[in-house]
Amino acid sequence: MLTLAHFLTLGAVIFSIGVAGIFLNRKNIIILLMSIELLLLAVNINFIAFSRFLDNMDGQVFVFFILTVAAAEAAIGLAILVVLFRNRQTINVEDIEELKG
Amino acid sequence: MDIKTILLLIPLLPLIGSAVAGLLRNQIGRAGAHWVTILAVAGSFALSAWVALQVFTTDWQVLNYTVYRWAVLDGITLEVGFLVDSLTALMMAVVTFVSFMVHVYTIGYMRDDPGYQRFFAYINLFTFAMLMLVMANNFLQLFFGWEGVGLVSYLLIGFWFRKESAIRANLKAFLVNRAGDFGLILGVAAVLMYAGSLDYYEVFAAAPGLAGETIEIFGGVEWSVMTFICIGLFIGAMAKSAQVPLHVWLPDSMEGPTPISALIHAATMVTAGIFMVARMSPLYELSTTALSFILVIGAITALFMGLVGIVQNDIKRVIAYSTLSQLGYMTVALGASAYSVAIFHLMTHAFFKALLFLAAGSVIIALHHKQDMREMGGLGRIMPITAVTAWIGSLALIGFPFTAGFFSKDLIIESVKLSDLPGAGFATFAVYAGVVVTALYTFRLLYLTFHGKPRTDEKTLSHAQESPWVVTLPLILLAIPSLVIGWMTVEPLLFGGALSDSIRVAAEHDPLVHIGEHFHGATAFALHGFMTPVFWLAMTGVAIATFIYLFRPQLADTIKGRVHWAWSILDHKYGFDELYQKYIAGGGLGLAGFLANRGDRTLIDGWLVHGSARLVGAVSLRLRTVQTGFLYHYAFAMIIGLVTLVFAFVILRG
Amino acid sequence: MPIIETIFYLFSGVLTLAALGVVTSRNPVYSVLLLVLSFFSAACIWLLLEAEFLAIVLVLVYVGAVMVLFLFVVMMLDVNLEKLKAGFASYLPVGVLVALAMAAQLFILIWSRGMDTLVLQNHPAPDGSNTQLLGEWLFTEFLYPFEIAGFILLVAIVSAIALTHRKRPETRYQDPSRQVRIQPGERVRIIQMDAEKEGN
Amino acid sequence: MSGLAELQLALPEIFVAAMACVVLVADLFVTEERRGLTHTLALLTLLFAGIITLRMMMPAGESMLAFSDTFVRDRFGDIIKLFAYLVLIAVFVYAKFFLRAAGLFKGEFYSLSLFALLGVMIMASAGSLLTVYLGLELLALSSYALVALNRDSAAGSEAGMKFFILGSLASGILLYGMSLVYGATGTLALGEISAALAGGLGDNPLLAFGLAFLVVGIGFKLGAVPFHMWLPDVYQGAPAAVTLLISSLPKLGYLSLAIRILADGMGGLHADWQAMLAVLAALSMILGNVVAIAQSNIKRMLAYSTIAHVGYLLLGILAGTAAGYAAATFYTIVYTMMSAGAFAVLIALSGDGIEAENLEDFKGLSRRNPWYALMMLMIMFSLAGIPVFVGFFAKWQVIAAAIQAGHLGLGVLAVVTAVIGAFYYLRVVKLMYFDEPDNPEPVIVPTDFRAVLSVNGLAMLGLGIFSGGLIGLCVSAFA
Amino acid sequence: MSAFNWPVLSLIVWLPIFAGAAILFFPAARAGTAKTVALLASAAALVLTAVAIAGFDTTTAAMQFQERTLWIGAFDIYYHLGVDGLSLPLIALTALMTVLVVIAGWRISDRVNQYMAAFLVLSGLMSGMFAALDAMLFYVFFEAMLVPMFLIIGIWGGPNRIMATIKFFLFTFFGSVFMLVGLIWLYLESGTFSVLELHDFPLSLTAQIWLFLGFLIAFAVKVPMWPVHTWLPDAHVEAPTGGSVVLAAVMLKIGGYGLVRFSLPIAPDGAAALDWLVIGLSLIAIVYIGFVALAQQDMKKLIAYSSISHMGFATLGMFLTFAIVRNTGSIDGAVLGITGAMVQMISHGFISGAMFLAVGVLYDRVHSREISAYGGVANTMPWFATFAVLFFMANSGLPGTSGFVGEFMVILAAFKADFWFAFFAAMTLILGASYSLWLVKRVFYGEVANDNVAGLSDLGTREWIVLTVLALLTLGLGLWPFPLIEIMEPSVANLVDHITTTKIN
Repeated sequence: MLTLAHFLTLGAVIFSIGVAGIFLNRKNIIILLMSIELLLLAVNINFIAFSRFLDNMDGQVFVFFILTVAAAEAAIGLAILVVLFRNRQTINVEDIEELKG
Repeated sequence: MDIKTILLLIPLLPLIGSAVAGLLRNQIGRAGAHWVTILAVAGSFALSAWVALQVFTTDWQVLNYTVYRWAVLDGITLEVGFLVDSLTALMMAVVTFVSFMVHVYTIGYMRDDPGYQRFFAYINLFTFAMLMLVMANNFLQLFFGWEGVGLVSYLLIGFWFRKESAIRANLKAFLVNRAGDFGLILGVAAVLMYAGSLDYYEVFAAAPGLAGETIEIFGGVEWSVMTFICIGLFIGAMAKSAQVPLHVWLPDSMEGPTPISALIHAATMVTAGIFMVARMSPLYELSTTALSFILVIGAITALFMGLVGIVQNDIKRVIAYSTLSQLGYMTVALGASAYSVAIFHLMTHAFFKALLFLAAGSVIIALHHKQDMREMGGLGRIMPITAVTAWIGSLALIGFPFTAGFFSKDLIIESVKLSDLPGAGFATFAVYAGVVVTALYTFRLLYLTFHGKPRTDEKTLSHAQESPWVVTLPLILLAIPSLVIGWMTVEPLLFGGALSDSIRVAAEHDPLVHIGEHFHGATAFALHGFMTPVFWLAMTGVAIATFIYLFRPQLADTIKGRVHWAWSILDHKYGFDELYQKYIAGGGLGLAGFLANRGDRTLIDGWLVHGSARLVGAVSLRLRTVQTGFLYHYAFAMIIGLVTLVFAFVILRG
Repeated sequence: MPIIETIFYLFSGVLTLAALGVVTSRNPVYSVLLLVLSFFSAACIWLLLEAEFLAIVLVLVYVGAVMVLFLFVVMMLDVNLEKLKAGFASYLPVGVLVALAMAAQLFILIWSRGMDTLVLQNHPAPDGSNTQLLGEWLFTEFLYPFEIAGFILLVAIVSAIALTHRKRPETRYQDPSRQVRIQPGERVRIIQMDAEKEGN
Repeated sequence: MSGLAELQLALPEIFVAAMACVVLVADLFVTEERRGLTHTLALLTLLFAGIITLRMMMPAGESMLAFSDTFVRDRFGDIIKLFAYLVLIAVFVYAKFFLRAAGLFKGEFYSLSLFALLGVMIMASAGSLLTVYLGLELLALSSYALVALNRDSAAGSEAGMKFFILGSLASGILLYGMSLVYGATGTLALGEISAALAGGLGDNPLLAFGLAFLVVGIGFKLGAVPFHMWLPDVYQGAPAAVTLLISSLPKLGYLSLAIRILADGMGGLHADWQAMLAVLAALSMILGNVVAIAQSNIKRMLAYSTIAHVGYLLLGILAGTAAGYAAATFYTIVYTMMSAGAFAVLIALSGDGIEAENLEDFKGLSRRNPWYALMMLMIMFSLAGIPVFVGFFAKWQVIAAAIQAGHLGLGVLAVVTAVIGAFYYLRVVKLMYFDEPDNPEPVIVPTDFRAVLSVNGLAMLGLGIFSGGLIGLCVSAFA
Repeated sequence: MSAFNWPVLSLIVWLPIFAGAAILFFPAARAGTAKTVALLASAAALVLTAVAIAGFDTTTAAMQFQERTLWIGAFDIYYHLGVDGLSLPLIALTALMTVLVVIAGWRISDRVNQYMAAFLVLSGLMSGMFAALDAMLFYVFFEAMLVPMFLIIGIWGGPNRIMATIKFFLFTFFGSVFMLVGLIWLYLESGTFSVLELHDFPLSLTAQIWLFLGFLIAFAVKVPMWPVHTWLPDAHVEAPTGGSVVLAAVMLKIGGYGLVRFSLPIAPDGAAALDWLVIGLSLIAIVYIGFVALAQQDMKKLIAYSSISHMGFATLGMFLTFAIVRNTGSIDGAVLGITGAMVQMISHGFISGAMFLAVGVLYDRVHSREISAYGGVANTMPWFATFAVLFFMANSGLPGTSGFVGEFMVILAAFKADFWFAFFAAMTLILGASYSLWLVKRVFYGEVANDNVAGLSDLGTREWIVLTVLALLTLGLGLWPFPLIEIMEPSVANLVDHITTTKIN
């Protein structure tokens, strides 16, 4: 039988994968953007699971907003990515280290 | 004019004079300067003389009063005040008289010196400071005068400040005196702590009660408070009155102009220590330890400094060492509780030693500031007055009967014989031996300077002549008292109890009581003087001197060759100077350098202060490399932070 | 209810693997597609949790719009795939460890604190559909946030345009402000040119 | 409460939002050279927003909920808003000069800034986790875009990218935390959350976890160590005008974020987050001050100084007392002014296009323009926390708060690091006053710029000498 | 209980500050006016202090001319001014030195307005610091004065000025922050910043010890005491003459004043428990620093070290009380010690100020502070030499000069506490004389050393005025300290009573 824990675990796993994706990937920034999508997905799973088990709609509403924001985020992120690529001709994470110290 | 105004004028006149001569030196010119100052000091001499007359001839009530309050706090009143009793009156008279003489003499001696006005300003200032010292009725003012005369002595020794030797000498003099003041001020502090006041009379009143008190300095060792106070004060006196081992400054002080040597370094300032101890007799009487300490120190000075005098060639240095030796005699007298005798000798010595110095000065003028006796000789014919007065001074110095020196010195020896303090034996031997030595160097000086063949080069000799009246007059005026003052004053002063209102001696060991029993008037005493061993000892000295320096001049060198070791010891003045130069001064500077460079600059500033600054800088450079610029490092740091937070504050707390 | 569990385990398995694939794949295109897959499976799981509307939205809006945008960008930036061979941080082991540590912490939280007692059982169907409920909530309770969300999207638009939109000289475009401020004189320009000569 | 009344409560937000759109649209119809219009319009917006907010300022101690508790009006929010307008006015005036010179004088800057302001305002009066989140994102997204605003600058876009990735990661973490909190309490409204905590939910592990995630999110936004690493790069990479903006305005928003979530929502878990914040504060004060010393780029140096100052203001928050929150508020307000002023002088130095960003550029400023040098001097001493300048009063309040909360050690650490920090502020003064200029030509800026800068600089002194008023205001926010 | 119904203290504090601010706005061309205004303002402040002294009631230890208005309501911090016998003389000293410094700075040519402004502001802040009766107000003045000093050294200083001034700033700032923590803690405990209320606020021994240490760091750096003194020589060497003068004459006194106004009365038992520490450090300062001074080749460094050594007397005198009580069982001598310390501070103000001015006179002509660069100056500058000898003699504690009074009293008191205290303290008689007079010998006496010296011209009018004023004060205070002591005595006695009664609740 399924318990809240199962769903939370799933969320936790996805979240961890997303996080790991961000700090383990050294090459492609697009992958980082996707990892962020994974993070948000994990959060959504949590919210929905809770809202189901608490029988409370707020969680789903929150997810709705998260999706909205995520879309906006993606748009801006990709825009910045494009600008970056235009300036640097690369989206290689390793090449983006001019600012440091 | 009421008495207080007079007493106030006595020190103030010289002060004003010095201010005028010093600050307006360019306005009033040379003549103006010496007129102002001489009138000032003459005035204060006249007044002091009048006061002395009052004190000794009328039934004078001791005058002890406050001039103004210096500070009042913590239940203590620190004030400037005068204590006028016989001792003060005597000192005032002596000081102002000698000072007066020296002022006059200076006109001639410094005739063509650019610092003419400055010089008069200084000696006037000195007179003021010295008077403040002797008239003080409390320790604060004593200390003020004490350092004041020290200051002027410093300025005057370095009067010719272009001369390296002079400015070395004055620095040395001041520092050595400071070493003494170190003891003095501790003594004063002890006085305040135990007597609760700095006023002489209050302290004297409290003193007997303190006899039992002890003070612990090193763990366990208990000192009698009186001994501590007395020795502390005496250390001050040792520096001022140039007692071994703090005597080293006095011979060097001869770098100053001769009038100064006469006034400060023979007649007045150097006797301040003697005066102070005499003034404190009520305290010293309570500590035999201190007295025998004084006795021994004095004896050492009296004998050994005299010996050094024998080998000196600089005419002024010979006199300087004789001064040391004479001061030793006074100190011995103090040690033997014969305070009044010490004062008596102080007075007589003031006259004949000033006389000798001024005579020497007169010679020096004649030879255009040559001071080496080996280049003199035979001057007696050229400058008779100087020669005669010098002879008088010398006789007084060796204590030839009827001269001033005879009475004082003879009585010192008598008192020492009577003393039963530890060290008295040695002291007795020293004072006897001292007599021979004194005679020896004194006549050596006379012969080398005034008799025998002239050893001066022709040119100088041709210009040599008797000094002007401003120089000779003081010589004559000083010669008179050098002859008669002892004979005149010995009886009233010592046995008439003229000083009894200021000097207290515990009856049981007052030598004068015993001496007084055999004393039948000055003349008798003097006549008896021809029979005493002292006289014959002196004569022996004279004889030796005559034989060697008058008849067999070359013999001196052969003797020098024979006992060269002894000679060089004396010539090195027992190595005191080398010792101090090498270890005290050198060591001090070495330590200073070490502390400044190693301690301050390297350790504290270099390592601690700048070191910590450098550390921060290094850490900063190291830390900034953490900011690699790589996104994944940043993210990684965040996640690590998150994990740690969770672990530390959630998991661990359960 | 074994069927539900099977569904759950199936889709969560797919989701997990797909997610892993997203972050590990060498080719961004694959990553995008795998991300799409993971969204699908997530949507299915949401259905299990009776969030039908959100599930649909996830597929329609997200997969339909956002993912396409991703794909578009991936294609547009003709990135040299050779250079982007997915390499991993030199501290891979440590990194993985940290990631696992975080996961572990979460598991501890989830499994040790009695959340495994809340069993998922079907409860009386709520009145009205999930969509309707959500809609009501959005426009009553959450009106204010809803408006804000609108502004967030506006910001996204503005910034996306501000950042990427360039005026290319070769492309023709209208400038309303200049059109408005046009002067008659500027519309026609009469130029003087001498007639051409015959024959040549 | 009737809908209209609710709308009235949100009037400032509504006004700003509407005007933001107006500015956005209006800008389309003005040409490059007439862009001053947009500028003026934006300034007027802020002016009127200020008037509105002042007119309906909440009295101390009162608060009103609206939109079913997603929105809360209270004095704290109003104060934050007021100073947000104030700072933004200054920012606009300063920025205009720079943007013109750098050829970035676009309408987007103004509209995005206004949206950022809106985000700040929303956070300042957020009544639920949801509104907090949305306000945060509104602010964050606008800032991402602004940082990358200069499309031709590699540094700008790199900064934007880093900012974006890390920022999203942070909000992901924040969201995860919110989800856990929601799971534990079953509500999003902050009021209900604290009620639930008071109701003895305190020991629920979900909360503790959620709290940790929330703190990380907040820490990142504020730029507390070890979540600070985006900050120096972004400050350096962004155009000076944008750095000026993101170094001042958002801090007010993030303060509200922290206060709303930690104080209003999770107040019941004070003990837990106090401990966490203590660690962050200590690390921030140390690292910020120490690393700033090694910087030669002034934007980076100021970034690290920001990190240090975040450490100090955390002292105020972690105290968890009204006095502490007031101190933190005071500190933030003052800090935004100081930071704005500092960047303003930096902008003044960077004439036509070439951006001055090295410390060396300050050489001999006192010769080139004594007045600006004096202003910068006051700002620097204020940042260093030297008395009579307002920065000192900010510092001692937060330190007092920390000590009162029993963190004497933190107090001592704070003052010691303050001494270390003083060094690099002094270095700026040294460059301005003790060194000779490399290029002696005078610094010339427009009148409005000069006026605002003068006010800004003198405020360091004035607010210091008469600090009573502002302190009283901040205290009243938590009465 | 103010003797006047007008705010004399506020005027003394703010008049120079506003004048300074005004001067800043003068065009650089109007330097002449700036100087005049500066002179008038500082003179006015001096006159005001004179008025205050005239109206001062010497029979009471209570605070006088008090002014009190709320400043920061939220923490009931007050703008509270007032003076007693301890602070009034120091305020007078400040005002006087400012006038002299303004006169001495007449020849400054670079950024004259800012120079004058800096000094005026500085003097206002220092007076305010001495007059402040609210701890926070005190701290504000205490810190704020670093700013003008920082600029003075940094802008008009010598070649190595930047290191020196930053060192000075950070060093003093570092010290004072611990005091800030202490004050905040006190406030949280007692709920007040009023110094007078804090004096009577009971505290546990541990608390007092920690407080005492906190305050001690702050004031020890300012005094400065060994081993936190190394900023002073650098600062002095690099500072312009005026800066050195203010630094030595007034700023160092702030530390001493802080000790008697804060450390002793607020934490008497702590002080009693730790007096060995302060006394030890003071004795080290007197002896160790005395030796260090002996080794200096730079005149200003030498004077700086001598300042440290002399301030050692001040700190020694302040902390003798407890030892005296322990040793003799009575408080006789405690007043002597503290009064001596205060007098020493005033006198050191005159003397060190004068000595730095003297060095300035030479520096202006030869542009070297190295002792070896001089020799035989007395030949070419007789009058100047006269002054110099006077001041250096005073520095070595010659009776009849102010330098003697304080040292004498402190030594007398020290003897009551412990023979060895007096012993080491008295070593200054020798050390002080050594380094002072050795300098005189090397610089002023001897043959004319080089052409620079040969070309020296004697004092100009302004130099005459400044040095004469100081000479008269030095002698006056030395020959008749009575009036000064009369002002101090009640406050000191009151202080002694206060600190000898325990505060432990």
